[in-house]
Amino acid sequence: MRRLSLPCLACAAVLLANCTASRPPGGASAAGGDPQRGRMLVSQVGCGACHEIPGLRSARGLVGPPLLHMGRRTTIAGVLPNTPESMARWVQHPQAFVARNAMPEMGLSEAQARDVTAYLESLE
Amino acid sequence: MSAWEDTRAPETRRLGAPGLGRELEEIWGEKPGLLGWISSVDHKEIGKRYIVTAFAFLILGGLEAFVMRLQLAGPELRLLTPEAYDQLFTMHGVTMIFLYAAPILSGFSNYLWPLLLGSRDMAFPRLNALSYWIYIAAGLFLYAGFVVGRGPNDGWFNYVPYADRAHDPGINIDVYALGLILLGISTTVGSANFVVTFLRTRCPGMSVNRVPILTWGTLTASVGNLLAVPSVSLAFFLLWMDRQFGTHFFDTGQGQPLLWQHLFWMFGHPWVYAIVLPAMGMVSDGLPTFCRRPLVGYTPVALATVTTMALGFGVWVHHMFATGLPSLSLSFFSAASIIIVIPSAVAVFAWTATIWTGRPVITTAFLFFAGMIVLFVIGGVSGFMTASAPLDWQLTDTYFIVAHLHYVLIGINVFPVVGGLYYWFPKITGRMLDERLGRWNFWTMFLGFNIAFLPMHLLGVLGMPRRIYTYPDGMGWSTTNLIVTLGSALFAAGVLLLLVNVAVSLRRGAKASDNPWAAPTLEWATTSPPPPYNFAVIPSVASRHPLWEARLGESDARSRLDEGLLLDHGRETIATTPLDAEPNLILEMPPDTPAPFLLALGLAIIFSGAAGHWWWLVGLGAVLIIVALLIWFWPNRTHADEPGQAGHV
Amino acid sequence: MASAPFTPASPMGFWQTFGPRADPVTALNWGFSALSVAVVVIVTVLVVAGVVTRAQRGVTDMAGLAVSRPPGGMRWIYIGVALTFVALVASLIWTVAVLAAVNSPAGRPAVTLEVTGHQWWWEVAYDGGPGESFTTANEIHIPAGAPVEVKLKGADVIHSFWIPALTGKTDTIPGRTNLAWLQADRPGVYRGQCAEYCGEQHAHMALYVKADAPADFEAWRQGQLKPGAVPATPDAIAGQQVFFERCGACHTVRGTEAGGAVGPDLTHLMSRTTIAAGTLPNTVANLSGWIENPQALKPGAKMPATYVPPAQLAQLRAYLETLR
Amino acid sequence: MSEGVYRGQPLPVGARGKNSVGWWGMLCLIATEASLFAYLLFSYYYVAIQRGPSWAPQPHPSLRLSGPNTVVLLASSVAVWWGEEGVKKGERGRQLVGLAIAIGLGAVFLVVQGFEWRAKTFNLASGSYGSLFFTITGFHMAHVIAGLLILIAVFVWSAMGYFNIRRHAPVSISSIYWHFVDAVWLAVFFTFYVTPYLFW
Repeated sequence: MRRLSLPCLACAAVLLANCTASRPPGGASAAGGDPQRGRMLVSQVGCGACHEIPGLRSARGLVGPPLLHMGRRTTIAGVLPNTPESMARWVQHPQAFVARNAMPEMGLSEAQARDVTAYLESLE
Repeated sequence: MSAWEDTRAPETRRLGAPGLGRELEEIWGEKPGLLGWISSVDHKEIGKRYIVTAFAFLILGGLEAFVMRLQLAGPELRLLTPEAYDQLFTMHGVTMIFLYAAPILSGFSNYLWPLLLGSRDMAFPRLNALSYWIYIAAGLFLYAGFVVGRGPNDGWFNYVPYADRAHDPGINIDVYALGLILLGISTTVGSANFVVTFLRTRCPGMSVNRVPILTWGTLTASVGNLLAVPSVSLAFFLLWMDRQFGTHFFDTGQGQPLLWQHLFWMFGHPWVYAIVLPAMGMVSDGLPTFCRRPLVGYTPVALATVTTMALGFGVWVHHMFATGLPSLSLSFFSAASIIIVIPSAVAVFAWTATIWTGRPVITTAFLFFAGMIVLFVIGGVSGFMTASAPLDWQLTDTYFIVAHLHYVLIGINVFPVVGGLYYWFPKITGRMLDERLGRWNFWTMFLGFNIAFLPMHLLGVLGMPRRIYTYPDGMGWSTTNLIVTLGSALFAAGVLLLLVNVAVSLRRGAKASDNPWAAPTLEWATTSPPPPYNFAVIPSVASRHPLWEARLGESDARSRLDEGLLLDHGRETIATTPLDAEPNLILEMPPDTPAPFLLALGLAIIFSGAAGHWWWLVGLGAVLIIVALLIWFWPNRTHADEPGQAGHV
Repeated sequence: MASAPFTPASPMGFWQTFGPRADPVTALNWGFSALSVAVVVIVTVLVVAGVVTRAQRGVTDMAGLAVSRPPGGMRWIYIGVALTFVALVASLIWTVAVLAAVNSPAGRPAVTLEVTGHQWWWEVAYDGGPGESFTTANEIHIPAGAPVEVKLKGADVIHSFWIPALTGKTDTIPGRTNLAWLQADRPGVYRGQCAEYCGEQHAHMALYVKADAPADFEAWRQGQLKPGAVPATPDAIAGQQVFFERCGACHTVRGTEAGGAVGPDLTHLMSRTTIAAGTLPNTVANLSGWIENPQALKPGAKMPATYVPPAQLAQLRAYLETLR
Repeated sequence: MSEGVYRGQPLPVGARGKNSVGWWGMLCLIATEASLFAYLLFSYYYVAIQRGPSWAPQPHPSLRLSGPNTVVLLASSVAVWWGEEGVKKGERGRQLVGLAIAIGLGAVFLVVQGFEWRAKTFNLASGSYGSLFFTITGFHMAHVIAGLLILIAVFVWSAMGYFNIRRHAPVSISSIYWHFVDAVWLAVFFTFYVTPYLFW
């Protein structure tokens, strides 16, 4: 029964909730952005509406792929190699690479895109 | 047994006479085996079952609460789905209010009343058993839905139109409606029993101004229940009709959604007093024992008990201040709700004066009773704040209310009950609870409770609504919620200590004497635990504290505990006049019988059939009920020998 | 926007309020709180001091303990109840005075609006007579410094309208109309939330009152009166067709064939700062995720997952972004 | 006050009229049932006031059947009382006749109520008036049926000679219940059949 497992789930969830805050390390990354600022941008822009993003409690979207292990993936959207440069370009102009795909143009600036990339690359 | 007689002058006997009690043991003892167990009508047996069952529900409700606290420990947690959360908070409320708070007091009162009143049993022992069996049937019925994920999910006050079939089509609400009607039968039957017991089966000399305050509390609660429970049973019946047969009582358009709220709170508010007044009575009786003096202000406290309930019937609208009522009505119900503080103040100052003018002995029971006074005042002042209509517009439906109602229900129910357990455990089991563990028990519960619930007032003022399964960050609620969750864990640990203490002491606790606290009232005049017949001879009393008369040097009051009526021609006790308690009848008490169990089983089957629309099951239950009633009312042969009596009615 | 608008330090708190409907109640709150804290402190001190000073220590067996009946206890009850009574009567008088003070606004309401609680969002209708009426959702604009009358209705179940900084709760009950009023003394954004349990997403049923300077309010009102924008780009034109097919049965865009009355009016969607009754900021990303699968973000919400194919989603977005 | 001391006088054994605990138990039952009907009638008046005069069906409910039927039910109460006085005087025949008349009149009441129900143009689910009318009168009829079953049981026990001049607690207990059921009808009758003429 689902309900019987609730207390166990509960304990697990609390443990998880407490360790998430320490996830993204500070400091600059290969992309030259700040992962902390990137994390804030990701939550402000609303990436979580479509993606499940580890470390962001409100990111529970089921539209796009989950961004689990984004730092270790080899391609972006199946078309770009997962390098900081291409990631920064992708989050700025996804429609330029794959026309009419579901991901909207975010209107991010160059610097913001680097921050977001830094955060995503930190998701080991 | 001797042949039936019309009148008799009962024998008077002195305690210590050889062979006294052996025959009574024979007459009153429980038969062995499962059949004997389900047939027992002994109030002590039923009282213990009530207490154990209610505690089991307390722990279930506590686990539900703890899971909710984990979900709310931080913003946007995803431990529970919204639907799971809704069922949890509803079942938590239903469990604590209906399956714990009232039954635990019924349990203590059932166990204690005949002992306090110097009687051998309640006035209607079989109704007593019936009330317990229906209670547990209703509890299982309500939980049956929850276990399969179809528990009630509209909060314990179940507002329509959300509870309509149109908005909540599952069986969830039907289970709740039928379960509460079933439980209402149990409450009604039990209440009638308390009222008649109070009026008729006190021992000679125990006039109404000499009964312990606990009996005033339970009597008041019972009268309140008799007058209030029909309202909620009716409301749920009408709702069930709306859902099943398309009637128009509460639906939008034809019906009146607000009618539900009126009916619910006309019941709900008196009910709140019904689940605290007996517990306040426990404090009024227990505290003086440890303060080594009689309660200050017996008469004002007894009157305050009754007054609280009487006023309690006139304040239901304060639960509905935000429904858009006219100003005049708001003023009136605010005034009534504010004035109801007065009788509570009487009790608080009576207890405080008892401490100050007494010489308290600090035991665990005393700590729980004294701690209760503080919690009572906190719950009281927050209630006073919500009594003011304009202020209630801000406070209602926030965590301020959650804090308030927990200070009332845990502070004024759970704390006295745990104190009562420490106080009466030796009488019930013959063993003492461990005092050292008891101190730990009190302080973890007291601190845990306050850490968990005091900050909720702040959450309320910061605007956190109740009954939300999650909340966004940035509202200023996150840290406080984490503290609340940690406090609730400490409180849970305190309750766990209590369970450990009970488990250990049951086996290895120090043996208790008949009167380990040197207490004043009649339950301490018999052995620990008491024999099945309670008293070998019926005592007669001449004061409020029959066991303290010598210590207080009261020469004019002479209760007689060592000599009294024998009454051994079958199960008998004495019935007395309602006010002065003069003996006027030898009351014949019924034998053990499985009829109450069968009747409750029949009712449970009928209600299950109604919930699932299995009408054949309803028929089966009805047959069972007829069989049970036949057993119940079958004319008594010994009486039939002599024309003129058709058994017990 | 030059600078961020004023918001209360605690978005939902009511220890500090910003309008004449709430301020007398806030004073009452502080007064009653002070009295309550005082009572709790006094009784706690009395109980603790009584226990500490009067306790018999070192008792191991109570059997031999003496019992006595010292006089003087009743005085506690007389004095205690008398003081309580005085405090209660004073509180009652204050309560009635506050009730009278907040019963109705000082002047005629500058705006009358009708707020309807839905599972789980707020419909807001401005009734200014023919040609002057429009409907929006979840965000109420009012002119600062003027009283506003609010007619409250319930569409399905009972909800409760509550803007802590401006007014206490009034229930929205199906089948009846309740009246409330509010007034914000200064421009700003004041958060509110449904306060009566109303089902699965009771937790996500926020609303915002935006008090504008009178000129700003009038500009906003004029904007809202206009019908939905006519799309100009090819993507937006295609998106409008998608909207008609996929969204129009439930949502309205005034001036178009989309006239559904189940969900919020989207004529000026992009003028609102949040979507889904305060659940998410109104960003293009959130809008995309929401349209595709609201159930992941607000489980139980009445809007189904649409699963619009990616290409159409991009067009739909292009159209929605024109609804300013 | 005698201070409750027992002085050795003989005491009656077992149930005895209004002294029996059963009598007091019945008073409790009546108190709670009376509350039930009070809440039912409250519901009626609440809806009536909220909905206004146009709510109840026109024309006002007819007194043609219900008026005489009220008299029938009251007469049955008198018969029960007359029979109870019989058993108190030790006249078993008079008691049986009284009970038989009461049972007969109660049955007549039920049948007439059946006709009254059938004549209605609305039903349980057609509107809130119909829901209230059929539920409240239905609750009352259920109580009449329960009362009749109790009276029949007492009749049988009386015929079998279980009661005598000193021992007849069940007779008194069932009588008071029957009087209660009749009194409730007066309140129901006043609510449905009289108030519309008075106030609307």
